[in-house]
Amino acid sequence: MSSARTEKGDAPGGVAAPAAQGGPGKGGIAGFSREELHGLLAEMLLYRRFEEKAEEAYAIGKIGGFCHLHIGQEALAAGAIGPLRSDDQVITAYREHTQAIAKGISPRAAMAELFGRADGCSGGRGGSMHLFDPSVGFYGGHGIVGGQIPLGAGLAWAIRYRGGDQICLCFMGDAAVNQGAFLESLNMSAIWRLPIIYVVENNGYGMGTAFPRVSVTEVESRSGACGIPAHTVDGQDVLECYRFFEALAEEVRGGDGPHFVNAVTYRFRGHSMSDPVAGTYRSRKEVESQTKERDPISLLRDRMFEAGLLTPEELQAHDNRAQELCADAVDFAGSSPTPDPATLHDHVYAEINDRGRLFLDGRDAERAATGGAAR
Amino acid sequence: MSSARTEKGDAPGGVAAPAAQGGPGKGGIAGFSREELHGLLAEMLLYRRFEEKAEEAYAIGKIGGFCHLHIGQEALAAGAIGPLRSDDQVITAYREHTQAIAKGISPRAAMAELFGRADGCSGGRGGSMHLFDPSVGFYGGHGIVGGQIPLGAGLAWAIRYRGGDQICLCFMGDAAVNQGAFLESLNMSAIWRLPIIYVVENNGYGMGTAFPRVSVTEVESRSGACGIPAHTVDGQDVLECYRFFEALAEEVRGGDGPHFVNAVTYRFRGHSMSDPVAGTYRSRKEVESQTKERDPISLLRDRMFEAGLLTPEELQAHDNRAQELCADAVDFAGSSPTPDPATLHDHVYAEINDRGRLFLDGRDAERAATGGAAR
Amino acid sequence: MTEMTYRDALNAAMLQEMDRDDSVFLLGEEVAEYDGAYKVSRGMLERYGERRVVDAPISELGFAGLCVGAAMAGLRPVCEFMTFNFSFLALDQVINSAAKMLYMSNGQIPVPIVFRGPTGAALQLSAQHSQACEVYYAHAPGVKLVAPGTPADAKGLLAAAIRDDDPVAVMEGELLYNVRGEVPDGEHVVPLGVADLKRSGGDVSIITHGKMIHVALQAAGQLAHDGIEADVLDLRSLRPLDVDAILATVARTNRAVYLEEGWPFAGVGAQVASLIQQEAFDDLDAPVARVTQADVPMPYARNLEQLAKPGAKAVVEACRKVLYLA
Amino acid sequence: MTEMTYRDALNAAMLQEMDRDDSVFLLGEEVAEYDGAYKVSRGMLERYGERRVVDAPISELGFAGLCVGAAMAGLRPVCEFMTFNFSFLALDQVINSAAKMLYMSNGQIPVPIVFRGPTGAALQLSAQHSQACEVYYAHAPGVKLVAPGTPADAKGLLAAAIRDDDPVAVMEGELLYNVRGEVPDGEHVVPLGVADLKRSGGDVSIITHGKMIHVALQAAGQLAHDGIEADVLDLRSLRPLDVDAILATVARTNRAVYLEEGWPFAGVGAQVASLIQQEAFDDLDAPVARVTQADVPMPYARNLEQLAKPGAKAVVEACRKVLYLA
Ligand SMILES: Cc1ncc(C[n+]2csc(CCOP(=O)(O)OP(=O)(O)O)c2C)c(N)n1
Ligand SMILES: Cc1ncc(C[n+]2csc(CCOP(=O)(O)OP(=O)(O)O)c2C)c(N)n1
Ligand SMILES: [Mg+2]
Ligand SMILES: [Mg+2]
Repeated sequence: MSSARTEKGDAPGGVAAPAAQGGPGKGGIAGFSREELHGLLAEMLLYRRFEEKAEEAYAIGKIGGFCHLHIGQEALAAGAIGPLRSDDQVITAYREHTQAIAKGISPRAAMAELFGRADGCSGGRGGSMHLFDPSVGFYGGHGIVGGQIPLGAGLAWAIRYRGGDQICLCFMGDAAVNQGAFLESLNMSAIWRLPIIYVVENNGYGMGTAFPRVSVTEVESRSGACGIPAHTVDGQDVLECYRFFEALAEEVRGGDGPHFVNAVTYRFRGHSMSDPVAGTYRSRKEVESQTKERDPISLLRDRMFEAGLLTPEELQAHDNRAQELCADAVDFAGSSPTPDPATLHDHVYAEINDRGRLFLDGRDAERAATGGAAR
Repeated sequence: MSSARTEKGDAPGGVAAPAAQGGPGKGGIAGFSREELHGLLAEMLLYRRFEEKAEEAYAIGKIGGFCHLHIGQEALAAGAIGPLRSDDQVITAYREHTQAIAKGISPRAAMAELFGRADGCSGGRGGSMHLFDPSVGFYGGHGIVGGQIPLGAGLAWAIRYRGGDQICLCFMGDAAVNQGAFLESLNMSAIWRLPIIYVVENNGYGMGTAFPRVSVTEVESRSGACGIPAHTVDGQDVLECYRFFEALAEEVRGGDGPHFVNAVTYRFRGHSMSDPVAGTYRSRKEVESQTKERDPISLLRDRMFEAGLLTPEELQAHDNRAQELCADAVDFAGSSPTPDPATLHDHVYAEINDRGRLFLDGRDAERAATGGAAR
Repeated sequence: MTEMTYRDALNAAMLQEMDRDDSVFLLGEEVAEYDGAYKVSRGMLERYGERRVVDAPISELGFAGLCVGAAMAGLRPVCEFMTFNFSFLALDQVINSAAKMLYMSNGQIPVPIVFRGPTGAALQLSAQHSQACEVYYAHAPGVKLVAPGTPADAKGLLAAAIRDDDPVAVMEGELLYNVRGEVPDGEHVVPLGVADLKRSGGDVSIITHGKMIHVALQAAGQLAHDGIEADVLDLRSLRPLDVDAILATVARTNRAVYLEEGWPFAGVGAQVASLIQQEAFDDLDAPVARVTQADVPMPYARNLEQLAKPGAKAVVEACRKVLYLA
Repeated sequence: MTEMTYRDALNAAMLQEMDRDDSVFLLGEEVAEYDGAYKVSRGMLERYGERRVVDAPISELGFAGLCVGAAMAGLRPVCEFMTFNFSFLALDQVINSAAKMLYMSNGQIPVPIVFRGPTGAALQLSAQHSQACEVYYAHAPGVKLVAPGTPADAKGLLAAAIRDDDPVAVMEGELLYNVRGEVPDGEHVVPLGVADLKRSGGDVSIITHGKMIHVALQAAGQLAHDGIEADVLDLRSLRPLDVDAILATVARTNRAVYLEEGWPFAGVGAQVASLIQQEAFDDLDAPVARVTQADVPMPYARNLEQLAKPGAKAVVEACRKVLYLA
């Protein structure tokens, strides 16, 4: 459980998240042991604090461009990615900071990327929307709505091609189900029985557009056309999510073909940092009632309190740890160097041939003139 | 019934197809009067003979490029387009000769287009895949699989925008339901309740690929995801088709929103003139049994024979008439001039501005130099 | 004349045209209830209602195609791409349907559509959101393309584009939306195909389009400090292309620099340089120089992004080079 | 050496690479059971089975994206577009995913994919099926592009493209598939970025790529009757571009004509002309001339189509013009 972080995070320390203990320990909830519950709570707190730090840093101009926060949707990072194996793969859209962390990118590397620094997980080239680290199975971070859906099918294709038993988890927003790429990818996944789980983080809105304004059907009815089984989960209930994805991942790993999950959640902030939290498209009241009643962290916390499995002190300790880790990430990011200007043309191409000009902006010519190799 | 041709065809004569007589006359079949039945038979014979003439002309190089025959699928041209009003609109893919004729383009104008001649319905610029005549409500003839689907939604959009009571009939092949444009268009049609009927001419194959190889679901299950009602009809039974589309058109005209029809049919020839009729992808036996048992023309003919509503002489007369019309079309096409070379740059743009160069191939410069207007 | 933002000028053009012609409508993501992602359509839903100001699902290929279909039926859609970056998804409908329809149908089916939205980079939006898209549209005959750089041109060119019977891409700039300028009151239409000499110098010609005119003017200001007076020719329209204006400035200065936001390979500047050397070979005292984005996907980091974008410094250098002062 | 068709040479390249590397697979419409719409993949299904030779649904965006995803995971897909005309539907995945992935990920995720298929016009296929697509691919950094004109180059360049760790578009010609020529036996790889002087003349340089080399050679033959000896430089690769070879032929002849199948506005010839005038200004005795398709969507009628296509006559005229003989 949450093994991704403790196994693969390279943050100093890392949240204490013991491995799943297989079945309900005494004093647990719904089959989760005390340790497991604490692990999930700590994870979600980390995600929340990370996003809050990003929000702060954005406000003072440390982060630029678009920045889409996952606040309110953390149960899906913890509950859907948590049960995965470290060699499973995740691909997603641009609201991906916490998903990246859940899969094993350290808060440091993630924050440094938001800051556009050399130690960022994409070397500062990608930014908030393009976090990458294939070594932990995190394949981005994509900015074109729906663009990651066929890519996810391709990752799953490669698994099947090699005869592996990994799976691919492909996230998307509710609005992405209206992209043609959705149909095409689901159909191909079905005919080729790819080991992939498509997860819609159904937060009810695509920017300022409520889903029912752009669809007469519900999200869960979208995959049947291609013959892919659909499921709906409460995306605010991390325990439900965890158990559900844990079981589904094993089915898909076992060769059950693609599955489709409608995870009902809510976006607590505006679409991106530049958008209002509420407005003509949704009322402040709606947002307030959601944040009050459907916060995934509060929901778990309260259940743990009620079951006598959490003390205020323990909660504080988890939060302190999360805050420490995020403060550390901000420090790390702030002191990481900006990318070396001399690297501007690096990584446009992997292979630099011996002959011919790859760059038409004069760079190759310049290099040649100054006595360097053709490039 | 078949009113399109008699009202709008500008062929000399035109098939004798009396207007629908509303309800079963005595001696009819399944509610169709004798006249109606003869009209449908004559129409389908015309389509068949037209395609056979095209086949011949292609073989001797009078027609170039790609040429996709509709042979075997004629009941859909007669049965789906026949019931439409002349101001209703039809848009389709590249296998559209007979649909164009059904909607009111004369065999002459269609054949001349296949010949690439100035009197063709697209002036020789379009060819087999791009027949157009908006004056009879025929909007092409499109070569990108699925490309016509959003265009059809747009035609329907314009009807609704203007408060008209026309409808749009949008044909596609079975393979087109795997294009993203399909999902996007159906979804928009559903949310905006557009007056459109999507018809899949489900001939079982996209080129050499049997539908079950590219879909795990049936065609009729594809529209439900967007909330559009699906229907299946026997596309070889022109009477079933006619009654079905007649009724459905009125529902859609009445504001019932979009509908989706899976019309089961069969392609009697190869994908295009350059492809084999059978091969690794389908057996000769399969094709033979289909052409023998499921030919829409034979099926109607035999029912009429059995009901004593058709004599061999009448059949021969219809066929003679069809052959005459098609021979006339070929003559007409053959003697129509090739397009005037001086028109090469015409119709790239509708509006030629007073200033600036629209063409970068030297044409504008040339004109200017030779004293003509800038263009 | 009224001073207003580029954003409001675009809004004014749409109001002007929608008031006079019921067949004009606006469709795109977030254009109605949300007033547009960049607020260009502010107040339009209220003014025209849901029939004419329409929020689309995120289905670029589909809604672009739907708009093309509506235009085939004689309506005049203004199809907004939230940014042109997303219109790669729709390019099949732009090229294969909109651009080719009139020709394939032998003149029977005009497609009076406008595709509009911002193109090119804003600030730190990274590779997928920072691409200049001009070439993908201008390459194909059948499409017209304008790129207004000022509020007045934004109003006048968008109005002209809406009235035009052909598909016109109107490429705006996210970083221009807040730029203010004087805009003619009342009906204002700038004909397509007419370049505008935004600065008259005589020593060297900086030719450009869209938001780069501001960079060009900045460079011209810097050059003036050294006594070099530059022409700044704003093409405004890439198709039709005002070749006369290009040749006129080159005839005067004998030296040209093309500045654009996009990539170099077969960029707009390649076309203009090719054209100048073809038609004004003897006028040229130096090869036409080009200033473009670095030939890399746009990086996120601020320092790399600045380096990748074409700036006034590079333009000054290019001008000095064609003047043999470098 | 064995004489074979261009089609069989492409097939041989795929066999060569699939035999040596299990991570290479072929995916596209009709490539398996049907042996390819143009029979380029004949026999491959039988040889490699369904795992490695895969028929795709008609979902260009989806299957191109799937192939990009597979390449991100380290496989080496050969993604066939039945023709590049259909790849407008897939362009978002080509540009926004394949071309930008390595850069956005800071070098972590190479995309070793090949997109291949015919580009440009065949015979009377009309506007939507007859478009030269080079510019849409070559404009974006992150993509490489080759366009073999002979069977030997088809084998060697496709092999090199498959081995390359970057996205490479291999643009073939439908009308080339039946062309025969000598092809080296055994392993044959032609490095990207190396132009080939297909004819050495010295009086004028005809520079071109892809199937147009045959038109260029025909024109050169006609010119030779009048005692004019032309260099015919086949670029073979547009990215990387063999600038040295371009400059070398221009240095020798002082006159250049760029011939291409595509449209003029910001075509490949615009880039090459812009580059030549930039880097070899003093070598030029005449402006670089360009021969392109007429700036119209491709018409169906045979006579109009012939008129629209660039032919040897236009090339001869352009050569005479740059030699001041016209
Ligand atoms: C193809 C494309 N169109 C439009 C956009 C602009 N855009 C970015 S996010 C977004 C809304 C997406 O909503 P959803 O998929 O529900 O995800 P959420 O933001 O709610 O997580 C839009 C329209 C884009 N990035 N890509
Ligand atoms: C986007 C696109 N991809 C591929 C093609 C090539 N192609 C032409 S027709 C066709 C098969 C279409 O089959 P279907 O939709 O079932 O129609 P049918 O030919 O059976 O009438 C293909 C693959 C094309 N024209 N457009
Ligand atoms: Mg959403
Ligand atoms: Mg079919």
